[in-house]
Amino acid sequence: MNIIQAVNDALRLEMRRDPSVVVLGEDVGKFGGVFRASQGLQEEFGKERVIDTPLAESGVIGTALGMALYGLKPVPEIQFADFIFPAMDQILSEVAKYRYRSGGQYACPMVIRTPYGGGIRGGHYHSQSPEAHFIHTAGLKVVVPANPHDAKGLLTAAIRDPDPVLFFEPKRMYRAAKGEVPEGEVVVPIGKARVTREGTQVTVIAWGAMWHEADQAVKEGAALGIDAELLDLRSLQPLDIDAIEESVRKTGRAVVVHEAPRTCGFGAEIAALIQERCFLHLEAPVTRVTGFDTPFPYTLENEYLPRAPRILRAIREVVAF
Amino acid sequence: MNIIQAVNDALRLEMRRDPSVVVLGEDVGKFGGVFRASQGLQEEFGKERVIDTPLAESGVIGTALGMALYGLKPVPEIQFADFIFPAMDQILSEVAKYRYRSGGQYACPMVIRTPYGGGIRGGHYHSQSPEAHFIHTAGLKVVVPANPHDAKGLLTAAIRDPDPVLFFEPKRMYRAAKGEVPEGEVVVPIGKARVTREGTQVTVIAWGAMWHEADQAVKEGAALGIDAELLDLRSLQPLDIDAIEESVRKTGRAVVVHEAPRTCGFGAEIAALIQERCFLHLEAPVTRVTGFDTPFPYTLENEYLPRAPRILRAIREVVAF
Amino acid sequence: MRRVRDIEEARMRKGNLPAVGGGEGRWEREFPLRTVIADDGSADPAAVTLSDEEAVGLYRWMLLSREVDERMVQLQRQGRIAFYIGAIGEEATVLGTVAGMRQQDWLFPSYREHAGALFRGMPLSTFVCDLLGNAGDRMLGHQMPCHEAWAAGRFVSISAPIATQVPQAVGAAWAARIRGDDMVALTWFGEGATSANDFHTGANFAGVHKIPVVMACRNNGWAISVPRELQTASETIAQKAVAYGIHGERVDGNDLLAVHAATLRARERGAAGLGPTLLECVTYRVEGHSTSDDPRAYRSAEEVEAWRARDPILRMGRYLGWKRLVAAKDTEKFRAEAKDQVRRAVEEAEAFDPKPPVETLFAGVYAEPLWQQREQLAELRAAIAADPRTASPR
Amino acid sequence: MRRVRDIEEARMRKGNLPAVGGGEGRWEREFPLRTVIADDGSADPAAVTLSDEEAVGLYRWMLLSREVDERMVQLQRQGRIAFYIGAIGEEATVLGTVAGMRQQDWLFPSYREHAGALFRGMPLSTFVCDLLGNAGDRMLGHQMPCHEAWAAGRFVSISAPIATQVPQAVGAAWAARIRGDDMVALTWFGEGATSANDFHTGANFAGVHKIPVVMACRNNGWAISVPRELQTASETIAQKAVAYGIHGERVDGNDLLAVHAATLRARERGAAGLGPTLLECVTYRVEGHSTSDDPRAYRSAEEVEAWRARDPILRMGRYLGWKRLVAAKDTEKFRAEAKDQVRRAVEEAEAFDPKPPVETLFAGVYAEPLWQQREQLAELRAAIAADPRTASPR
Ligand SMILES: Cc1ncc(C[n+]2csc(CCOP(=O)(O)OP(=O)(O)O)c2C)c(N)n1
Ligand SMILES: Cc1ncc(C[n+]2csc(CCOP(=O)(O)OP(=O)(O)O)c2C)c(N)n1
Ligand SMILES: [Mg+2]
Ligand SMILES: [Mg+2]
Repeated sequence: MNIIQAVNDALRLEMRRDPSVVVLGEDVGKFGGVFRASQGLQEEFGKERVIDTPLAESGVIGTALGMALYGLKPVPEIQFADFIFPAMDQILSEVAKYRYRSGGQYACPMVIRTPYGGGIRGGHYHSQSPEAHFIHTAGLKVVVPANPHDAKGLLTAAIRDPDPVLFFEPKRMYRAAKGEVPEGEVVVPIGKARVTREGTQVTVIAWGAMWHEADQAVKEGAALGIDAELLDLRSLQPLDIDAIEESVRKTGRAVVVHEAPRTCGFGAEIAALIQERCFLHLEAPVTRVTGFDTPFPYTLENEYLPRAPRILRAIREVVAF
Repeated sequence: MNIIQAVNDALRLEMRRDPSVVVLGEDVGKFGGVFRASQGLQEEFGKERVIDTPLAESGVIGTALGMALYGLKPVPEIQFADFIFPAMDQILSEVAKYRYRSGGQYACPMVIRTPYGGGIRGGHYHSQSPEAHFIHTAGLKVVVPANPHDAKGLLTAAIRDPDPVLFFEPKRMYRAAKGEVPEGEVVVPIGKARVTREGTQVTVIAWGAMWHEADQAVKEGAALGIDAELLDLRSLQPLDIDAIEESVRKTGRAVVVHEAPRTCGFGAEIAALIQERCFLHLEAPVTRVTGFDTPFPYTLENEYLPRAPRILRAIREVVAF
Repeated sequence: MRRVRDIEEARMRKGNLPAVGGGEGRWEREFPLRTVIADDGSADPAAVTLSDEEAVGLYRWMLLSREVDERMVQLQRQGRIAFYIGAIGEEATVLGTVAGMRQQDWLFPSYREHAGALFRGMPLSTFVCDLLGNAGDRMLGHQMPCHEAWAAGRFVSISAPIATQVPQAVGAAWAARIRGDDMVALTWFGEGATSANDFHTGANFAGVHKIPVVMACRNNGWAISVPRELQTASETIAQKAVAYGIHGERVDGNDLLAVHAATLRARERGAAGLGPTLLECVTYRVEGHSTSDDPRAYRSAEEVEAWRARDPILRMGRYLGWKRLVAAKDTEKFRAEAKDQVRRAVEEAEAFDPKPPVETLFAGVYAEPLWQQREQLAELRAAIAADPRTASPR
Repeated sequence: MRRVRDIEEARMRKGNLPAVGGGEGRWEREFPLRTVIADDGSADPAAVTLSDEEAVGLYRWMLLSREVDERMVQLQRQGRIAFYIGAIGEEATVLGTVAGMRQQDWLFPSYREHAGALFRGMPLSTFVCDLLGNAGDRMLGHQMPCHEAWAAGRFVSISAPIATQVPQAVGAAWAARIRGDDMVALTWFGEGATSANDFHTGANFAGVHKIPVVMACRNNGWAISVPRELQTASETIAQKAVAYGIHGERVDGNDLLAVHAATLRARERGAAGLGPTLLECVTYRVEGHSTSDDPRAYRSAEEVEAWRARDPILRMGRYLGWKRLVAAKDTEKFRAEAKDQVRRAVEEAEAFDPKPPVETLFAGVYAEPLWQQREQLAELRAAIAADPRTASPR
């Protein structure tokens, strides 16, 4: 099963299990979504639960919010993460703050699914990774699966979560990442990182599509005799700070990888946290391997993305520090 | 002169100097803005250069962008920084990327002025500090004055800048911060921090309204025998990294202060940079004193804001580390 | 240049009075301003949708609303609350609409419809606690004054960003339809809000999917300092319905009976599966935008005075007089009772601690606090313990 | 439920054909579909706004546009370009509008109006370089294919987010008026874009301030897989003008003469200070949304075939035949010439290096790079030097 199938599977199972789950967005209905994540759902659940909306992300999220208040569990899709900005006011000012501002009288849990990231020759409007905006906004959770199993399990958990969740799907891996996924219910709890390789010399922290690059770099590093530990964060908010601290206390070194531009990206937060909490254990600066501080480019996207060679380079520098 | 007068003065002088400067936004015309920053400008420059727009921030920024393409220098006002989110798509997807995406064929310099920050009993829709979103977006500059002199000088520089600038005005200090400001042209170059107190034991980094809190904390610290250096960043993007490095190399310690929530705030970036670039000089973790990870509250805003007592506490802890 | 001048001249000519009984323009004729109460207080019985008892009841609600607004502005002047924004002059619009809905219907307010929350059972003292942001505040001191929520009355949470409630109302009504419930949502917004993104998407989504929602626009002539003519070039707000293929109506917003009847019609259309209604209620913001505003800086006293003469409470009083249901001395009595009610509510509310406890600062960010909120609460408690100034103004 | 079914039935009944000569609905009558070229190719000379020479010239432009689109789709299938999005079936709308504007007028495209860029002088090979994102790309490889800009022709930068160009066009036209220039902006967008925030704010701002802008909606029936009936409940797109107090017109978008005449009128109104025009051009997206799309998943072959029969190029050909200006063999010749032109352009474009130099990655983020961009360029150069895989696909 690949990631897109896993997403489809999770949606289908949750919709069967819970009649309050509805899917809405541009092209999600009859067409099943431009990436086909909701394929077949309208046939099975009808047009009132799998809704083709007009072209307005603010409307998609705004109506989803109203549905959530009334007790449905909406799973709106934003066609590309790059197109989430027209909905920023509804997400940051409304969805994130509804429970807080009403003193807990209301809540609007929903799962905003959206494909993110580069490597598909999409240029800067089909490749961005805007997670930092949402991590910076208290009241939202932010989840990014790297493989089909986690895509299914985390999406299921997100749909059952009492808080609004931004669910970023690594579109480059939609069909490229394949793996065994159990039939039936799979739940991966939100907030737990996954140690995908144990090691002693350096902690590499990644998520989503970049976990695959980091994995390759770590393997190449192993061939060079570097014993790295690799974490797939899976959930960026809540962050599994215990897993990070435990690992860095052991290794004394950390490399953080993400696609978004470096400045004020989530890597900055992770670096800040590590040096705050593991200061006396650090033997080298926490190092960021990230997208550059430019809009996402078209032709030179391989150069732009923090792929295995650059990650490996950083690992070697940090270990040699 | 106070900050609001300084802003008004800079606008007026630049409008006199350069006929392409126009001001637009909600209530900015006849009324002169809800904080009166544009008071008297419509009388002097007429309704085609000081424009009351309909109620739509996306429209304000979108039309400003078109004006900029055609060669005007628009200075749109967003009434409160909290209301900038309906314009996020125009700012992040369009304004920030126009030069880049057209291969330099077009540019859309403009100055987006907006009052930010808490301490005025405004609750979470009249108190936020959303600077991190814009610092994270390559293509934008971000400037925050702390006093009337810099408000005038930086706004003047921003209006003459070839890039789009977000100009965040500390509304709590609009009338509270007073100071001598020369008549006539004042230009404070963007990108230079100001060392407002020299010291040897710890570097305190702040901007805008929080500079005043930091200043108080540093003074109280001095009375306790702590010799702190205080930086007013003034420009967050471009960041005066040289000034920060130089200071932290000397003091070996840093405290960063901002109003925005901690997680993924600009303090994270500064902490990440300092530990990356001054690792071997650091004698304590870079410490953040910030707003908490909640929406901005109403009643308990004094508790929420990183005011002098909390800053002083952090300074003492860092120095004692 | 020319254009702006034209607008101002037109404005001066018309003094922003709604053209009662049909104006000059085509769209004013297509969307005629509907009234029920004539100037002399008479009304065609066939057009009246309220029983005598209901009419008197709503008159008393209008008086209470006015009393609350006036008293709260006083409290603000005295420094006892920090901010207030009310509905003086717009009582018929607010109460006529809410009274036209059924108990099960959800309400999506902007920020002037406090009478709607009270009408739906929010205790007045609880409302005052919200204004004080004190330990009795149902919002836990999280929001500024006048941003209340009252879930028991299906009155959702007020927020400041303009028009965000419109698609939310559509979503709730849509959810109700999916559930098979007889629920029509009512949402209020100003004419300024019709320029905002969310008015557009809300109306459009509701139109396509025939969502049962009453979109009530309080066209009160001003958006802070911006006159209606600088807000949109459309002759009426109601005609904006045309863009969305939905039903539009224009009603005299100072005529409670007209507003009520129009709301009933709109609710019925929604419940019958005929989709949303854009209901323009033409009224006027007689006072400043809020206690932070000084309207003398941007509009003439004459304009305001002309509208004061059209006070919706006087209008309703004339109707009740014509019907011999209420005499002048009854009104005096009602007013005195309202005053008393408000006085008691303020007293009750002010008895609470002025601040909610410090842990409320972190309550409700998430269903359960994350480690950040837990750590930060501990951090704050320690800081306050070390230096009490942490929790007090300078 | 019922509603969605109704829509589908209506759709099947009408097959998404515009009701030529006025449909059943009220708004279709109020905004009649204007045509100039009759089915037999004849036209009322009084309604024709193009000289014979211009008419033939634009016919050739349409043929070139079609040839470019067809050839680029081929190149995409061959893997020589990564993506393409064209205007097959919409040539009369694109070229009729751009030809109706003056040289000094600015163009604010969505993403199908490449013929507009070419018409304004962008060399075809430069356009192909943009598709290739190579060293000859005027956009420095920064944008994906079909997101060109051509400043020399006042054709601004295409972006993907829907409708953002609408208020931008309004701003530019506003700036021109402030400067005292005779410039009317033209902006294109799809009918799907009318649901977006920025259509709303653009139209509203332009209405209030009477900005000289032509808002040309290519109503091509579909927004990717979403049919026009699920986009908005309004009968026509033109009627949306009513909401903004602006002028609206509806024209057969497959009739180049009708589109051209309407554009001239709209430009004139703008220049005369009468404000914006919303010009609905009823046309059809005959092919998939883009090379990434497979429309068979969501629409019927019959619907598409009905529209193929209404091809705007055939239509214009019939007019030119009726006028005896162009015979079948002329068309063949024009087509061959266009083919040749495209072939040469592709050749020229493919001669450039496939990648722009690495420093272009950082060019144009700011007027001058900040220290971050300078450092990151150095970092990247060093990384490539150390491991060339840094700059190549896996
Ligand atoms: C998005 C946003 N922009 C600006 C504001 C500031 N603001 C508050 S009320 C208001 C005017 C609203 O006018 P209208 O919609 O007519 O409602 P009224 O106050 O007249 O009832 C403005 C501009 C805001 N609250 N939200
Ligand atoms: C803000 C935003 N949301 C979604 C998309 C994805 N998208 C690209 S084109 C399109 C449909 C546009 O339809 P329409 O406006 O009718 O134009 P057409 O393609 O038919 O010419 C969509 C949804 C986008 N580009 N931008
Ligand atoms: Mg108003
Ligand atoms: Mg379309």
